[in-house]
Amino acid sequence: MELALVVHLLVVITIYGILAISLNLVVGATGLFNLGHAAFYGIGAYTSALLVKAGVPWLLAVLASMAMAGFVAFIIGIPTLRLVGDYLAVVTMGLGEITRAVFKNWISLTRGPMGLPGIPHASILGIEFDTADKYLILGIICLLITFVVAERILYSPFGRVLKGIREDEAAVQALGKNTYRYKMAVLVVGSAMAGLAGSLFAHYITFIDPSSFVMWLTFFIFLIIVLGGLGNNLGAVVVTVVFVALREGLRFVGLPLWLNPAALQQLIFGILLIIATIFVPRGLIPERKVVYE
Amino acid sequence: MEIFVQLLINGVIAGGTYALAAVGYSMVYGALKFINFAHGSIAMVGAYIAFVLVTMADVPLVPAFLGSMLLTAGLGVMVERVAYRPLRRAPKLASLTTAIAVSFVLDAAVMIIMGADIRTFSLTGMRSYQIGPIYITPVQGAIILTSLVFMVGLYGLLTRTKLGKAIRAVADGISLAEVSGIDTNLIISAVFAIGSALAAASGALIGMDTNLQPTMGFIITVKAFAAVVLGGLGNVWGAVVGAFLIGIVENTGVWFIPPVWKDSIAYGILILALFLRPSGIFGKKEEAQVTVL
Amino acid sequence: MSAANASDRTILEVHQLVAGYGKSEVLHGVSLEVAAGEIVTMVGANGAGKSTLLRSIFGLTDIHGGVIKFKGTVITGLPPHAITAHGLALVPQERNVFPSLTVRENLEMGGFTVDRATLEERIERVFERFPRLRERQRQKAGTLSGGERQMLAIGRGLMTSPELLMLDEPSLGLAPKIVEAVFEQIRLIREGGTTVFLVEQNARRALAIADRAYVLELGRIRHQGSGQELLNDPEVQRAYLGG
Amino acid sequence: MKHRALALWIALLVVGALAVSFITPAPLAAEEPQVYKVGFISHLTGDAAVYGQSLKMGTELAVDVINEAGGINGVPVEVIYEDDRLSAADAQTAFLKLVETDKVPVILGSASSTISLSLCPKAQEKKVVQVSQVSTAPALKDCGPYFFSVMASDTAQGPEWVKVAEYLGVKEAAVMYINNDYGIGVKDTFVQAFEAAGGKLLIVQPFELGGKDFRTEVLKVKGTNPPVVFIVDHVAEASIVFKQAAELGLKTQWVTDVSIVSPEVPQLAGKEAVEGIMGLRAGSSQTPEYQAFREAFLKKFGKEPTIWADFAYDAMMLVAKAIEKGGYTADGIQKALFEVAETYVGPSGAKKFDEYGISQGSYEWVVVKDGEWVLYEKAPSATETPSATETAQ
Repeated sequence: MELALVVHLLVVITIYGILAISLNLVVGATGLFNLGHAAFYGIGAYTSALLVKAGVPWLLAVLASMAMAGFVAFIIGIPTLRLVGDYLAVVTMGLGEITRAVFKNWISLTRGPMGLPGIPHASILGIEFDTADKYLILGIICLLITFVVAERILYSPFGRVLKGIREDEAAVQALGKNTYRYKMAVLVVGSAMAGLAGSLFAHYITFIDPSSFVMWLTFFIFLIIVLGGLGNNLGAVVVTVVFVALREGLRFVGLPLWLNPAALQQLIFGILLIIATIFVPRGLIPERKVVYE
Repeated sequence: MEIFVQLLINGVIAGGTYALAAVGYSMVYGALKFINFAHGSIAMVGAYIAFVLVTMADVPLVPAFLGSMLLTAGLGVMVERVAYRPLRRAPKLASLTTAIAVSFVLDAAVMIIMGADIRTFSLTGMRSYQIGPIYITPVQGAIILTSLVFMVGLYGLLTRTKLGKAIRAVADGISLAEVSGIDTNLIISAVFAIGSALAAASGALIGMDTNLQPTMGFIITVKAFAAVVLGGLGNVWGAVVGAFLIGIVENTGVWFIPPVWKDSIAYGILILALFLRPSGIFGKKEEAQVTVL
Repeated sequence: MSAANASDRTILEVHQLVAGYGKSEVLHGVSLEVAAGEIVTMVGANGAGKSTLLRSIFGLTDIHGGVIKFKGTVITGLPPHAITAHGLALVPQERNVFPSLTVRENLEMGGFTVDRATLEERIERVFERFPRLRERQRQKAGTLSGGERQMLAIGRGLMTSPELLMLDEPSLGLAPKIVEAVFEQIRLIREGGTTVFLVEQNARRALAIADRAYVLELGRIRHQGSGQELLNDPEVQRAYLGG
Repeated sequence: MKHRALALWIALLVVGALAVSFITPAPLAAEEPQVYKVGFISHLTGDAAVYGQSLKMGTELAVDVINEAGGINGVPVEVIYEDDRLSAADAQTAFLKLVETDKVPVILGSASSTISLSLCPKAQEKKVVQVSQVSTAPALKDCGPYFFSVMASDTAQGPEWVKVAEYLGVKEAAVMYINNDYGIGVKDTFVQAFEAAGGKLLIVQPFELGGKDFRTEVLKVKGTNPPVVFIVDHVAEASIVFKQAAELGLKTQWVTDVSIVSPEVPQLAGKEAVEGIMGLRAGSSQTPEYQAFREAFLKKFGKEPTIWADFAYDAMMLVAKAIEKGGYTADGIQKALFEVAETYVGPSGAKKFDEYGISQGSYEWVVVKDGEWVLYEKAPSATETPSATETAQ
């Protein structure tokens, strides 16, 4: 494989890696069944792209996009976090689709389905990340920061409460913890991280449109964190690498033209997924045991 | 007013197709407590089987319809054996992962075999009839009739027969059913067979009313999922009510709000309903389980 | 009925059972015997593994080692419904009725493997035993009171006419008066010829009714003997009978 | 559990290694390539696969024709088909794969204007020629010198519709459009031109891509009793709209955009539902080029040419001619494309490029008769024409 393609895929991996870690906090660690994650990613992408196009420096724009994604998560969290399990899943899925409908139909702001072209590359203090190589450095830095922050959260007393909520919310409530606040906090933080990923995406591809933020993306990230081992950030990153490499690597397998190679790639990917899940239903790196107080 | 009656009928037609898909979805949820995201893809396969029987094997419409239900029932049983049964005791998210993977596989397989072309049953003589102020085609009449017949049939099955009672028993408590001497694996196979057959009916009717595409399953999955959750998870009759509600709200709502927000309306109503009743219309509090783990 | 001649008519034999959930092991080598016609109780603190033991006998856990025999046949590793077919019945501790099924349907499910005529006859017998259930036969089990629910659970367990009925904490959460009635029923069931294996936290009552008893502690058998012996054992008294 | 995880890791490594082994024997760039590789990017899976797969068929047919005639100066052509999954990120992966690994100097695609727009900055940056078959968004003209489109821009269709309206003598009309880049583009140009010409719009009704139930939308249009409805849509949704409009008793003169003029539509919607519908065809079905193309397509695939297959065919043909003339380099192809297009006439019509590399198409008016799109016979004098509905019957 040529280096430029490898670099590109690595950039994609850093972006998806951040998404996987952020969703892992919400779903893996806390057990909040969030199917609307792609929406926060999209909010980050649009916020950042529009601000930078309006002349705001990228560094400020990315902070704003994280704040915006976090803020929307907060608003969405108010009514939804009372719901549990699959009810939360369907509501977050619905809100994700409504958000996408806003991207699509607020044409004066987002240009709707036409998409936003010509987004400038990210730059910090005059250093412009205008090639994939440079962007990879930026992506890795952001991924590392996200990773460290997520690990800090998971292995702090706060993180133990999150896992407690996942295992048995009533028990945590019985200990006098306001679980609603904890859930809100993790949703906001996770969504802000998704906003960061969105900003990175927008300024890398330099073009965004609503079709980049579909529910399938959330599903895709879901598959990653399940196979990585719920609540395990290292697993999430490793599986992101494996997934992207496998999904795009299948392009290089010489499949016969008459067999519809693109569909066959999807078929093979699906079968490999089933086999992998059956082999390691708890993920490649099962969660480390947590000692409860 | 006249137009409103027509909108209502349109909603009932849409609701009928959703309901057929939703009851199977709900039954599977009842038995295994996980969301079978492959359900819509199974409905799609059912639609294609009916299509192949009618247009390529020259089977008359009604036998083809029933044949597709039968064959799809077999497919459902097979999917459960291969992709879900090995994960019975794994975290629920593992089953969710394989369900998504199964839908990848089914969509891709149909695309490889049948091509990406849009297909149609080319039913001749399908003119619409005007009854008072409303217009309705034979297929649409069949949709309403079929969904009613199958709902009544399903009601009889679940309340009057030993199999039906066992299905409800398994949904109430799978280990208790086991120790009562019920071969739960057999019952779960039966659930998948019935659910998939009804999904096939839904897919085939949608296909006859409009057209077929290998990706048509996703929207069925989403609508049925919403219907099931709105009705209360695991409650079959709740799913039916939820399905008709969504169909009617979508169709009447578009009259007042631009149709680009059609899906958003459906989700909005869903979110509002769950805000008022966090466990669905007919759901019980204790059944609002967490699928994640 | 004394412990001495029990082994001649042993119907249930558990030998060095090691079991648990997934990788975590709850039972670390439990052995016990139940003879035909006995009431055998198992007492122990919360978390000792009592329910796990019953569930393991019924094939609902992951068994890592040991053998379970019923009437000489090895039943280890069989699926639960096959174990039921051998003549065992389990009344679990919680979720022991199907809440959305009616009382009558619950009993029908209890006798899932029984033919129609026998089924009607047995339902009738359960109704004779628990007249309250007859009154409420069309009501959903989820709407029953705690005591009625427990009666239904036991009735459901009796539908297969088991040779060995295993009860998991039948007195849990019931009013004292109803507890009394439940234990009375257990005695009657044994008198009707069914062997009973009873797991209880209410050790005083359970030991009083038992022919023989075991004490389970952290997945291991600590004490065993006749019900009376254990009632008088100072160590058992201190630990389980509140001094 | 541990050894299972290990087994999976090993399995994944093996698969990875296999994938790499397919890649490594990339031949060093020889002086004279054994085969001219051309890249192709479109949506080959997912909701819009029907369009990508159709373009793929048209391209395959062109490749057959070229190679059967001995290739380009004796060197055969090979097209490498990549899926963009209708996602900008995946499209870039596909692009980089084609450019970096397969070293193609020219890429065909994508079908969607948004994906083409997302690709074009990269194509300019990497100096790779991008020839889109059917992307028509007006914004594409700003892409740069390496971008070409063999279909006329959306901006041309709106004014053509106004001509139809004038010919039909209608002052009031309804518009239905699909809510995507293409639908909005055509709708906007028409609304502007029609209102400037003094026309009045009764309703401008959008509907969603991927839907299967447009009954309410149709009823809303029906409520305004429009004499003419202009509709811009794609095959999948349009055929449902026509079918449901007929079912709901909407009697009007439909006029469609170019996307709907495809043999699939009468077939999918049912003959009765589409009888008498007028439409714009990009290029012409009457030309000998189109007839020859249709026959070849029928022979190869056993069915009528699918939507846009003729444009995909022409795009590939033009690229082949450009390679022949300008050589197998991006700059050579880029320059030669302008020249070869001057005179080229294919099944989708003449393809002469303007300064932005966009073809200037012409439109043919067509109408559905007995389930087939046929040339619309204009009356000798527009003022005396009977209403279009009568003409159609």
